[in-house]
Amino acid sequence: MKFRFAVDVMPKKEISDPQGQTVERALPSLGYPGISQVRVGKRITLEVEADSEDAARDLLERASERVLSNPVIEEFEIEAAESSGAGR
Amino acid sequence: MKFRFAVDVMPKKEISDPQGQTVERALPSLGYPGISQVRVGKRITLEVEADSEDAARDLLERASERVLSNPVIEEFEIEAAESSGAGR
Amino acid sequence: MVTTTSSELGAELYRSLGLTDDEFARIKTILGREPNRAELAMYSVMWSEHCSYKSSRIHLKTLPSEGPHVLVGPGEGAGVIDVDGVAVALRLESHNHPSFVEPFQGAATGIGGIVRDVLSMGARPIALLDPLRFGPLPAEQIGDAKVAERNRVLVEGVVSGISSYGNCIGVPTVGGEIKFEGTYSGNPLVNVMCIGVAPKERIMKARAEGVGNKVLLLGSTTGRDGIGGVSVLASATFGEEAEALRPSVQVGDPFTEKLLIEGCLRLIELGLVVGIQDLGGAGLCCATSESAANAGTGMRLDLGQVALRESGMEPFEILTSESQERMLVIVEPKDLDAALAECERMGLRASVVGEVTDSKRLEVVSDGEVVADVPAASLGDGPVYDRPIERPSWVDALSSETIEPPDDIEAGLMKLIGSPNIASKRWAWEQYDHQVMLGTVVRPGADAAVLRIPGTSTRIAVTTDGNGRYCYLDPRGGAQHSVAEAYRNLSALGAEPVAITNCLNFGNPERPEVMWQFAEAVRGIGEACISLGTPVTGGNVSFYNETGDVAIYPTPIIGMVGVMPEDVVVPGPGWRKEGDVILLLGATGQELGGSEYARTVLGKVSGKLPALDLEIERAVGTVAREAIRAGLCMSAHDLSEGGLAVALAEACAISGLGAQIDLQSETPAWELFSESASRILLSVSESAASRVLEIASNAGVPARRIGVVSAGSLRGPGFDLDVAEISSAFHQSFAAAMGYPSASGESSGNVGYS
Amino acid sequence: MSSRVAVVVFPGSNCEQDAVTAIEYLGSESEYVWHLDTDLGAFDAVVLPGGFAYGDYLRTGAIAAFSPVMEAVRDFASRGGPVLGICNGFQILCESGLLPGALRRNAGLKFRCVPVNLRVETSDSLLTSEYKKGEVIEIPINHFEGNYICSSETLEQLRGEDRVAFRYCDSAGALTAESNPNGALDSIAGILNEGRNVLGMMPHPERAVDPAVGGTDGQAILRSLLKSLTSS
Ligand SMILES: Nc1ncnc2c1ncn2[C@@H]1O[C@H](COP(=O)(O)OP(=O)(O)O)[C@@H](O)[C@H]1O
Ligand SMILES: [Mg+2]
Repeated sequence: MKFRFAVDVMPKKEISDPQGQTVERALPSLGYPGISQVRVGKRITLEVEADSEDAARDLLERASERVLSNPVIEEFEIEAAESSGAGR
Repeated sequence: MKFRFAVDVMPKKEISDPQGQTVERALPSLGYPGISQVRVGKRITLEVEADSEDAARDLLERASERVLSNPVIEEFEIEAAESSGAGR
Repeated sequence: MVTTTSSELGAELYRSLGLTDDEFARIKTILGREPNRAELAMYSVMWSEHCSYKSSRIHLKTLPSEGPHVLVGPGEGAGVIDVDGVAVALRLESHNHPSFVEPFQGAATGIGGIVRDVLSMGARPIALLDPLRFGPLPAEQIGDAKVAERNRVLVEGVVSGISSYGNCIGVPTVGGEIKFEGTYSGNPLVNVMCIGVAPKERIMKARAEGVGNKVLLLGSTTGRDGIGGVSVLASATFGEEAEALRPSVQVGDPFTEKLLIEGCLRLIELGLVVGIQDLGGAGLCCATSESAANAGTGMRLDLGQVALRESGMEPFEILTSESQERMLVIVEPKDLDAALAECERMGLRASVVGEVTDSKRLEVVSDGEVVADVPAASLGDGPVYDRPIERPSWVDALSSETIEPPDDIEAGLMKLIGSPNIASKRWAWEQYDHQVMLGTVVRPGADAAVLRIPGTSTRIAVTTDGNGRYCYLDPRGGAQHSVAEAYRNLSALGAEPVAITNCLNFGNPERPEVMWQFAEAVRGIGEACISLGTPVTGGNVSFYNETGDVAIYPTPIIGMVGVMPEDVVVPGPGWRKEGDVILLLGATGQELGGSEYARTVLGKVSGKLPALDLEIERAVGTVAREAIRAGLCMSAHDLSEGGLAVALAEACAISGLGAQIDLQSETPAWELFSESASRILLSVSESAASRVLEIASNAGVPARRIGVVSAGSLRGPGFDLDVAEISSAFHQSFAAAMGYPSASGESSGNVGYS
Repeated sequence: MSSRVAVVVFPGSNCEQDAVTAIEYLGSESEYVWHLDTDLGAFDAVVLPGGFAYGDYLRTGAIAAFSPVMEAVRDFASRGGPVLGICNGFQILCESGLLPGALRRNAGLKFRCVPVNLRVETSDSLLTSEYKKGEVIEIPINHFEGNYICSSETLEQLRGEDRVAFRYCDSAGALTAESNPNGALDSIAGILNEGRNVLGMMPHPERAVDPAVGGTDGQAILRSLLKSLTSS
């Protein structure tokens, strides 16, 4: 069976995010004031073939830790894809 | 008031995603078989200062359309942040 | 008044900060009281090995640092030499440990740091070089496959990090090295070098002159970066929360770096800058105390004015934070508005964080309270140690081993030319913008890079070299060889070497054996630099490079700069024309100790180093220079790792032409693989050959004809190899070993981190 | 009075000096225009140089496309003035809608700094008039995001209206997969706008002007631009 997921990979809280900071500093002059705490990460959508959703999630958990994210500077979260529409 | 959101920006369905394909090709040899349809996009988390959630969402909608995504190649979706924990 | 309760500063606390009992006693004497937490943090970082050079200082003092070209010697942000009336700044530094923890960001922030060093001299950065050392790649099948895969990921990350940061700030990466040895698996070396230029009269120093002048902090906000070493000081209330907020890794922000470069140079150009200093190790604490001490002034610093990235930061954190992309600039009060306005226009964050005083003290206030008050000079005036030295006995055992050349010359040569150590590093340098600024006359892939110096009719040639294997077998001789190789690389382009900088990568200096290696290597560098006329303009020491308690090979890296008139046509390492005569300058002995052949083919790191006579090295270089400058050479290539065999094969691979070699020797395998020093390979037109031989003989340099350039194959006694075969091994092996089978870097690609 | 070329500088641009140097090498003058300026009235041509405006953060060219100067560039272009976008400049032109399509990450997922062969696809424009159609030239690329993409309708339009200016090719002029350095759609290296006065291209012509540092094949682009000024 196939299960759809999205993996959100974000810079860890304590790690600075120059990209997010730059976007944040630029937005007001582009006409979008009042936006703060901007952080830019990755979103990866995919399908996992497995016998059960638990097995699929388990595999994905390991893949996220080793391949899809860099645990030194990023943290990730796995969502079952139904909760998201983008990129399907 | 401040409202937290996440903007998911993904490559459009009809557009190929070389990064996603490379990840997909690499995964089996790294010990993670059965993962397909990999697509890599961006996730941007942020806070919007506005009088109401609707106003906040409205501003963000416009910023996403014009700045945070490129409509030629990407599509986006806005989530109220409660549905996500990463990167807070 | 600073208040302290002595009870909170037990011996356990200062020891855990790395301070000895004696050092702590000295701090108390300096202050006439107990230091408080912030002060303790300041002394502990400023008196650390990294900032104080306490173990290396007495040795470094012996290096020759004067010469006709030297404008600024050791001790400033970078050395500065005079090139045809323009100031050229140079500096080489390590970022080994951060790159091991996070290769991409570690290497990226390494570039950021070295660029700011050069910027702190008022110079515009114009070139980067990246001497790198890693453990073996999977393709070499030396050692553990898992470790090899981790090595590959490290190379991938470091190269990407340099590419990402260097390209973004618009400074070309024009040279470097990538070498592999087992010793670096647990401790790779990521050294980076930066060259900058400035009008001579605009060279800046880190001096906070002028009582009443304003202290400006430019660039990024200050966060809890790089304060791991003093984190035990976090007060209990903040303790846990702060721990969670303390990043283990710093993320580079090349965009802000670019703004800093343009902003600082603009302020200097407008004449608004009295003094300037980069924020590196020990952050604000170091930059403020050093620039005050250098000028004999004092400084009052208000932490409340420092733009912070996070809330709740304690004074000691703000003072010692090593957040990247920040510079300190001293301006006169009358220029303050102009300076701030210019920063604003350029989009560069700037805040006034203090004022120059006449107190000779660094006074730090926060929320209106004095949180630290120390004599400014005392922070930089740390302890100096003459650490015990002991020559290890294994050195003799290793050097008494003998190495024999191969029976099968072809197999030996193909193995060498296709090994990641020797093969072309194109896969890496194609990821670097090596052209921006339109000054790169000779690009990566030759023996050195050649750059224009705007506003002059002179060019500079730059190279980095280091041979850890040689230094392991004989640190003094190996260090001399490293300087000599750099000298040879520049000579092979027709350049006159004028100065060096260095980065000394060693193990734990508290071990007498490591200290012996260090002292010997410094001695060797000094001797070589005196003989070759290349004074030492500065350097950097990286100790504690160990895996478990095994030190890496002692690895001094030499960055050397040479000069040449712009009308010199650089011949390059590849053959040019069939029928040209191939000449070898220098004598060849039977010397395979420590050689590339011994390591890569035999798996041995042992034997006696090749002899090195520095006077001969200089003479050989002079002959090559003279012949090149007279326009007599079609190609020129120095001999180093892999000896004549590798030099010939490279000349073929680079040009696509072959060679017919006649060594007139009973022992061709020795001739080919021996790594005898002081040799340069030339090809010249038939008509020029006798003149070049005459130049050599006038200089007393042995030189002989060893063959002619031909088409199709590299042929000689015991070998006949297709140039296409040599070429594909040379050009594709490194990319293939990195997991990119086609040389273009275009293939499947690799992902993954661990 | 000699005509003047504006070289627009965004925070993070890094090839602006190279553009000025190359133009000077060809005997003309240019002047920097800061991204906050809104008046291009004094200029006869505009160059958007390469580099990393805003560090390429978020997306290449994304933030720069909203700089105040871009409104002036839009005006300038709509009045028929010649505009050349090189590398990051091309990306900014696409992001701001002055040229169609977008530039994505190279297919090989690596930054590439290499010389490439280009086939000149049209000499019918202010900015390519000094080339012969079909000519093969060598100019370096230097980018991570040069993989051109657009909708199939746009592609039809670009082809139908002769608006593809350069394609990546091999040394004989053939369009092969190996000679496409970044996976660009239809091997597209540079395109023109409808008015044929705005050219965006990934390769760096300013790096192929001075023979001492990279050949001379890029000269004709800058010469076309400079010629369009004196003839208008
Ligand atoms: N990491 C690197 N970055 C940039 N250029 C490199 C790198 N590694 C090698 N090169 C290029 O390849 C050339 C040859 O390298 P190498 O064989 O190590 O030099 P050497 O002539 O000192 O033996 C260098 O001069 C340099 O131009
Ligand atoms: Mg060499």
